[in-house]
Amino acid sequence: MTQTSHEEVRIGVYICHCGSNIAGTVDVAEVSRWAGLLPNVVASHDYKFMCSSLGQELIEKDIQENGVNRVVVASCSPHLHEPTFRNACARAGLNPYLFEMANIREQDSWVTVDKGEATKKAQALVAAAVGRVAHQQPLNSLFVPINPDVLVVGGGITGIQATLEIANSGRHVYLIEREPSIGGHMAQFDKTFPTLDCSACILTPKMFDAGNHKNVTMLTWSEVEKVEGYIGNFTVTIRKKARYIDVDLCTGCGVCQEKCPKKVIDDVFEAGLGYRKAVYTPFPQAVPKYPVIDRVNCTFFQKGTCKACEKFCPTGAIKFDQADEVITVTVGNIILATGFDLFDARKIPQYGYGRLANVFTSLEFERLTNAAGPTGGKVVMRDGVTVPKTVGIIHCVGSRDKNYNNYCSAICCMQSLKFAHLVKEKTGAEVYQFYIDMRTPAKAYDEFYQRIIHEDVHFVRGKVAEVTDAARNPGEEGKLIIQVEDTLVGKQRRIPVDMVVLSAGLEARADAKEVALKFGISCSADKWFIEKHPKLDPVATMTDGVFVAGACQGPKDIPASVAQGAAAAARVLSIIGQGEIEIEASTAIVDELACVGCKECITTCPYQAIEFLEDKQKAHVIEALCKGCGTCVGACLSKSISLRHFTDDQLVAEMIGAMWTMKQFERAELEAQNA
Amino acid sequence: MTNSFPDLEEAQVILITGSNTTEQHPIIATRLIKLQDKGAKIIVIDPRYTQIAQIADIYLRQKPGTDLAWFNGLMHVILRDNLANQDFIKERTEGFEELKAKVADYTPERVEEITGIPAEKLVEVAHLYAKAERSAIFYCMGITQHTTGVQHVWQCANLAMLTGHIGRPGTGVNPLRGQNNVQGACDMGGLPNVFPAYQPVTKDDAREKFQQAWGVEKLPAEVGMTIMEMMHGLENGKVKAMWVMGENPSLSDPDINHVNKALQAAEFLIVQDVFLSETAQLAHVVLPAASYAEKDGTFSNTERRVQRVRKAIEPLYGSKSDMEIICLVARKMGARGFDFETPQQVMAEINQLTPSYGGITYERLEELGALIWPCPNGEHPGTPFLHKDKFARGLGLFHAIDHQPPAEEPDEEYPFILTTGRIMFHYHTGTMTRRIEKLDREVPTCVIEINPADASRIGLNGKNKVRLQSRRGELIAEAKTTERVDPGVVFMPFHFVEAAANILTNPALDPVAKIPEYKVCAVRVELAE
Amino acid sequence: MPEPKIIGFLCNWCSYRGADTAGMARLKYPPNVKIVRVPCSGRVSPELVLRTFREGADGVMVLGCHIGDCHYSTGNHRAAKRMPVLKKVLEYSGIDPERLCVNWVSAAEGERFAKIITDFTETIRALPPLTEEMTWTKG
Amino acid sequence: MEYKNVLTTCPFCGTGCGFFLQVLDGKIVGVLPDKKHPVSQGSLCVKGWNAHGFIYHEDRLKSPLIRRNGKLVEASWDEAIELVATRLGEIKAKHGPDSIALLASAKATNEENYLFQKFGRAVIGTNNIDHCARL
Amino acid sequence: MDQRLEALLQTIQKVLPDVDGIIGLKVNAAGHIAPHLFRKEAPAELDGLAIWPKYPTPDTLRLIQKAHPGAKLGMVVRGCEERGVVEMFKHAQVDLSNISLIGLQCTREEAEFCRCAKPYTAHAKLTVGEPIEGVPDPVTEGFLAKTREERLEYWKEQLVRCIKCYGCRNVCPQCFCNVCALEDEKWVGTGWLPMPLPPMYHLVRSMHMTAKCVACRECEEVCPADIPMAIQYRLIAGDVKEMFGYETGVSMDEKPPQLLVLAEGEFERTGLPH
Repeated sequence: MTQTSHEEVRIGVYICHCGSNIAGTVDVAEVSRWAGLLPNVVASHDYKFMCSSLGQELIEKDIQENGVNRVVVASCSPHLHEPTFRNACARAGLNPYLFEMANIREQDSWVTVDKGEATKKAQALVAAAVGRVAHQQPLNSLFVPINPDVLVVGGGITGIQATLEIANSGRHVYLIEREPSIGGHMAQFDKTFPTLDCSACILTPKMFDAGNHKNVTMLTWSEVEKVEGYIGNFTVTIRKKARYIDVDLCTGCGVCQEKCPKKVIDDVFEAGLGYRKAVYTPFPQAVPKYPVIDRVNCTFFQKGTCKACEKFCPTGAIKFDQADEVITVTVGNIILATGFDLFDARKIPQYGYGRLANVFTSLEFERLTNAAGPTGGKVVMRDGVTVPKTVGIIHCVGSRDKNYNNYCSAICCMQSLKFAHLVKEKTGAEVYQFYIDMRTPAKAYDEFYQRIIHEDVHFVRGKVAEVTDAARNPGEEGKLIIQVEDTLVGKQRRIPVDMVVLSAGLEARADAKEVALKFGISCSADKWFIEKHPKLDPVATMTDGVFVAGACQGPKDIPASVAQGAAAAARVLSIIGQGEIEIEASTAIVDELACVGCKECITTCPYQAIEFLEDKQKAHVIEALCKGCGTCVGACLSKSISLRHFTDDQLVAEMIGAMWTMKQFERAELEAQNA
Repeated sequence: MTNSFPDLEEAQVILITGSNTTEQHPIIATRLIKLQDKGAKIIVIDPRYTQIAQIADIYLRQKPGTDLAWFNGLMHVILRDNLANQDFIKERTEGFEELKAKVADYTPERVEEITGIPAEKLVEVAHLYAKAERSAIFYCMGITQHTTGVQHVWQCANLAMLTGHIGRPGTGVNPLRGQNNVQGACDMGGLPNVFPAYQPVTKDDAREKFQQAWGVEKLPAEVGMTIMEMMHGLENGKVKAMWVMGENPSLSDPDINHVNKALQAAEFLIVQDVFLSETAQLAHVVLPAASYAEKDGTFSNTERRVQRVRKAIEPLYGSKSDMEIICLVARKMGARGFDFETPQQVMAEINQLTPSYGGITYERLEELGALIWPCPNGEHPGTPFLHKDKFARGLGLFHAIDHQPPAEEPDEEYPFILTTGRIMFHYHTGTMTRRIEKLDREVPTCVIEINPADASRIGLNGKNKVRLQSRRGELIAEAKTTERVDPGVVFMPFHFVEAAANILTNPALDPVAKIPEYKVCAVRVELAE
Repeated sequence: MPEPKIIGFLCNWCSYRGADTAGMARLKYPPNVKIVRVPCSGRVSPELVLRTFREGADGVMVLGCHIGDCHYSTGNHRAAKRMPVLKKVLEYSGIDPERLCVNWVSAAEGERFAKIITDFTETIRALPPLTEEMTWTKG
Repeated sequence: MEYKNVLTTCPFCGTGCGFFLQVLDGKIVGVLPDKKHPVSQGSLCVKGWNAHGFIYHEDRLKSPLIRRNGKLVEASWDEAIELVATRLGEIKAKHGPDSIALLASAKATNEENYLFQKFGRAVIGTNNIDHCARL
Repeated sequence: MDQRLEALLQTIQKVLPDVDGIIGLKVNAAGHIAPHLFRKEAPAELDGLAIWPKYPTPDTLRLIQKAHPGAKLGMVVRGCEERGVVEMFKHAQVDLSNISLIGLQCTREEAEFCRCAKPYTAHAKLTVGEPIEGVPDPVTEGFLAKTREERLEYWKEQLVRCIKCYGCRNVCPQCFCNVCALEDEKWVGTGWLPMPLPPMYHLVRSMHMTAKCVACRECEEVCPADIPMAIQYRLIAGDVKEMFGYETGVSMDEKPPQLLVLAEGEFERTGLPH
């Protein structure tokens, strides 16, 4: 790699004491002295706290007054202070990419016992950084203009929140939802913990706002097919599935649903407990108000006759010949709020769901207690009439269980407590809570827990082994028996109940991986979308311009989801506000003279960031798409593609610096032994 | 070479000396190495521990310039231990008694003192070479480029004759010719003393034959000048004009400061070459020549194998083949006998006048691929090995030779011995190979070799620059430390104009062959910065 | 016996942070491994590993994110495909494939990191120095 | 569209390896070793493999050069040949044939070397002919 | 004339009218054989048609196509050459849309010379000769029986002879890079013989042959030092097949596995720790 400028390399090296964090183990003065002898090093200092303003000034002064044009700071992890020192360099007029850091705290002084060894390791790491920095090149960031329109994927509460935040600020939002209506899981709930607000009462106005906002284009019954482009510049292809309803003519009067002769078990919204028609809106408050025709169940589509809906529709809005429509929209940012799936309780056969009639899932229970639900809010057993006298609520079903999901689903404790309260309130039944640990860490949550304790609910700490209807004594006849080890008393217990509610955990959407691939982001092993940083950047992803919010990123309750929706909106608005955005400077670049056009880099790039220039028969990196992972470099046999700031020269020089030092010490030791 | 590759496959012992074979004659080297798989033993005697030395079964390292001594030592042991081939000596040679007397003094111990070769190793080699049924000697410039170069060659012959390892397949004395057609240039009379096929210019019948054939009244009868004499001639005014065809003495000759002065003194210097070589830059007329790929002709390799060169493309950039240029000039000067259209016609004339090439016609080459001379007529199959039943002069003559030191030995002022040579990736003065990207990338510039002990003594740390000085000049080059050379010895390739080894080399000549002592001169080595 | 010289190529997002995590937890491990930070284990070309051996390293580590956790989505998949082949090449060349350690460490796995480093240093300690093995037998 | 292979002999040392020059549309595009060659037996060294590498080099002399006022300047072949013939004739006439020396070439063909020494001996009338066999 | 040669000639004459030329082998001079483009307009050239020794003709195709992208060509291919062409196609180095492959099935003798496991073509529509079964590769099998230490010794014995001619790379039809990593001082030290250990040239080359080597053995044939480097390429090909289910030259559209994400079960087969 040719050096762009032929100016002499003059390196300044700064060894940080970090109080005694480093200096207590590493002989910093010796490292500094020794570094001063390395090739191209013109200044070498050690200082108490390099990250302090005085420490930074040391660097700035050397750059400005002593002609230092490469800087090495040996201190803590670059993840902590690389930006700090890069800024210091920039302030002094040095390109920040001419800076390199040696990590002699986290990776040396804190982990090495022997002081002599720690000093030697520090020397090797400094020599490595010195070797590397000599090969570093100034980099300038690329700026791309931001298309102010935004795509929000998922019309649950998170997506609605994000949509409204952005739309209210005057930016246009495309809100896309694959079900016929927005609302998501929250629309299915009756009450929300810990305040026991009516879910519909707080959600419906927001749905309405989103659906009728002048800055929102709502695309329900639609799915994203393809995403191309990069931050500021995405082109999204969307399939609007045929509703078989002309929405321009439909008034949402509901006559079609009334007249439709075909009843279908509604296992989406009603969790299988209720019915809908073949033409339907999922629930009365649906937004938009237009129904869809369920082609699979529609008699006309299946048998060619019926058309009852068409006959009765007062506006002639039924259109059996409607086809899917594929549209493209261009947006600058994308928020994914695709939510979660409920753990399928059938996977734990010993809990009996699907086999034992009166074992319910949490979602089924939500529908049971919902006044708009199939039982009108009555808590009854599967026969639809019997009110249970005892109810067992089992926590952590499919969560905190190494056989299924290791993680805690975050909402089940509170949800189960809510259920207990509702059962008590509606039936007065005995309620047992079977829990592993009670986790109620948010505002007013523990208070709710305390309240439920005082509502005479039985708490049994222990993982339920089995739910069975095999009675061992007459008292158990006709009951569901919950077999559990009560770890508080250290005893096996069998508790007969009438009804069992399984507080099923949350899981990533079944198609999360495909969706991630579509949007160029990653999934963790349990398929939750990965945020850029779990603490400091929780809604961004590694793909600039693509954000995640709500339960698609990990189990979350409503307040957290709403907060994330708003947070993602804020991030997006901040980007839009910048007008243009700086993208990763460490991107790959193709040496066209060397490139032989074999397309291996194109195949291997995880971001489709490399295109093939047909006219030149060469590969070409779309810088705005490149994330700087360097996978292409690892694949290119002719080394025609390189990654800026992680070039082969730089990495080899770094490695040689460390190896050279180790070999020097080894030789010195050998000579000392021989002498 | 007395022998050719196919028959050399039968060798059981291969003694290589003064040849960095893997780098200078890579394909010969690998052919020899492959014989190891069939059980052959390779012995290498060389001051540098080269790749072939590393591969060898036995490697002996002598001090540069002490070859006469170890040859005598080998022969001493062979005679002492009754390993000589007495029948061969009796029937085929003369001068044996003098030789015997001479080598009597060269006990292995004494040889060890002179050469540094351990006595027991010398004995081992002597036994191995002598006892094998078929042993072959290979040598190259490491043997010849000395003031005692001819004597070295005689020593090779002595050794081969003493043991009868000559005149049969798998034996012989096999010089490896450095350049692609150095054999042919000699065969064709590109020498001051002979016509083609080594017919002496001093012999009346030879001159008459050529006078008649070429249609000239009188051909000169005195031996002409050698290169070094020409250079002196230019300097002292005896030579006024010089025509250089595809050579680059400005870089290849010893003491080039002196050579360049001489060339600059020329009244008229003509250079024809493919590129503007260092010599061409001094010329009065430069004639662009076609490359090997742009012309037809023949090359004779080191085995005396005559092979075709074929035109793949027309001459580029308006260049002309050397043949066409010579003919144009000759015709312009009014000469007859230069009306050739094709090299094939020239070869027909060569067939007539050059007995050893008598049967080497283009028709036969096309049919057979190649012919090894001597090939006197159109039916002759060629001669894969020489000296089968008798030597050219009849009986083989032993030469009794004492060890003599090189012309210039290290002293306090110039404490190192400089030895020069080639490397794998370049050819001669680099005129062509340094313009081949892939070769240039491999070795872009001159790197000298120095022993680590010497390197640390002069304060060399890693790959620094060193200054080399001899009595004739100085230069700066990169240095690499390696055990390949002994302490006190530095090696340097001569391909590179920016650090031209021949600034330093000694123009002292072998009195017979007039070959300069490239392989030994005294230099000083110090840090350049 | 000289101490093993080891270079570790660690991905910036998981394993390098895992090393930081080990540091923050003050876990102790041998100092032999010197870390070179790379953006992703997928960036590590076989040539880079081999050059490190050429430079005299007795062992080379390539540590990345766990499969499925790659911050570049699937960069580490490429490492998981290239590196086993490289281990085979080493094996067929007579170089102990144990000298190349390929493993996965998340940002949270300080302990795992320290254990991998300790174990690998011990593995290499049990082998002769590579430079000793890498000398020509002839001559 | 034409692709052929021309068998020739390597110009880079005395071994005499054989190889094919690959000629595509009248241009040399590469070297292929000759698997049936008695010397090289299908192998080549690095120089042989790259023996075509200098042929199209931009440094190739593009026309005869004549030194005028101390500088080498381009000239026509006619001019150059005329000058060489005239000057050699003059010098021979003035200083005798032995004032002219010729360096033949270990890199040129047999035919060319033969002609060159013939020129020296028959046309100039001198035995001052040598080449760098010794170098 | 040899029967097979006669049959090949007839097949070529059948194809020739429909193409611009046919790539095959020809006696060029003095009985020496090399690749050649037989042109429709010069049918007499076919008198010199030859079939052995083989040459890396996939590279000939690449050279000709680079200069004449649209040319309609026929090409005589053995099994290995066909695999070579297929792999080059996958790496966008040749375009097969205008190419008619004429498969030449190898004889037992030829297959044994190459220690070839697949001495037959699989894609060519026209074929000459009867396909035979693959033959064992005793060299590779013998190597596999060695311990690690013996392997190291073995390669040292072999590689000390390497004269860095780059012949194995030059002749390889799968080596088509403009700039070769083997020529980069950064990876392979330059200018020194024997090349220092570890044998970077051969290590890097072995890596680069992953999922590329078509087992034509041209590299071994041109090696002046007779180094049997195909042993490594062949063993690695076996591993790649085992781990990733990939075989060179088999299918036209399967991408080389090392470029792709892990498929089901592949990670387990790599033997890497979890």
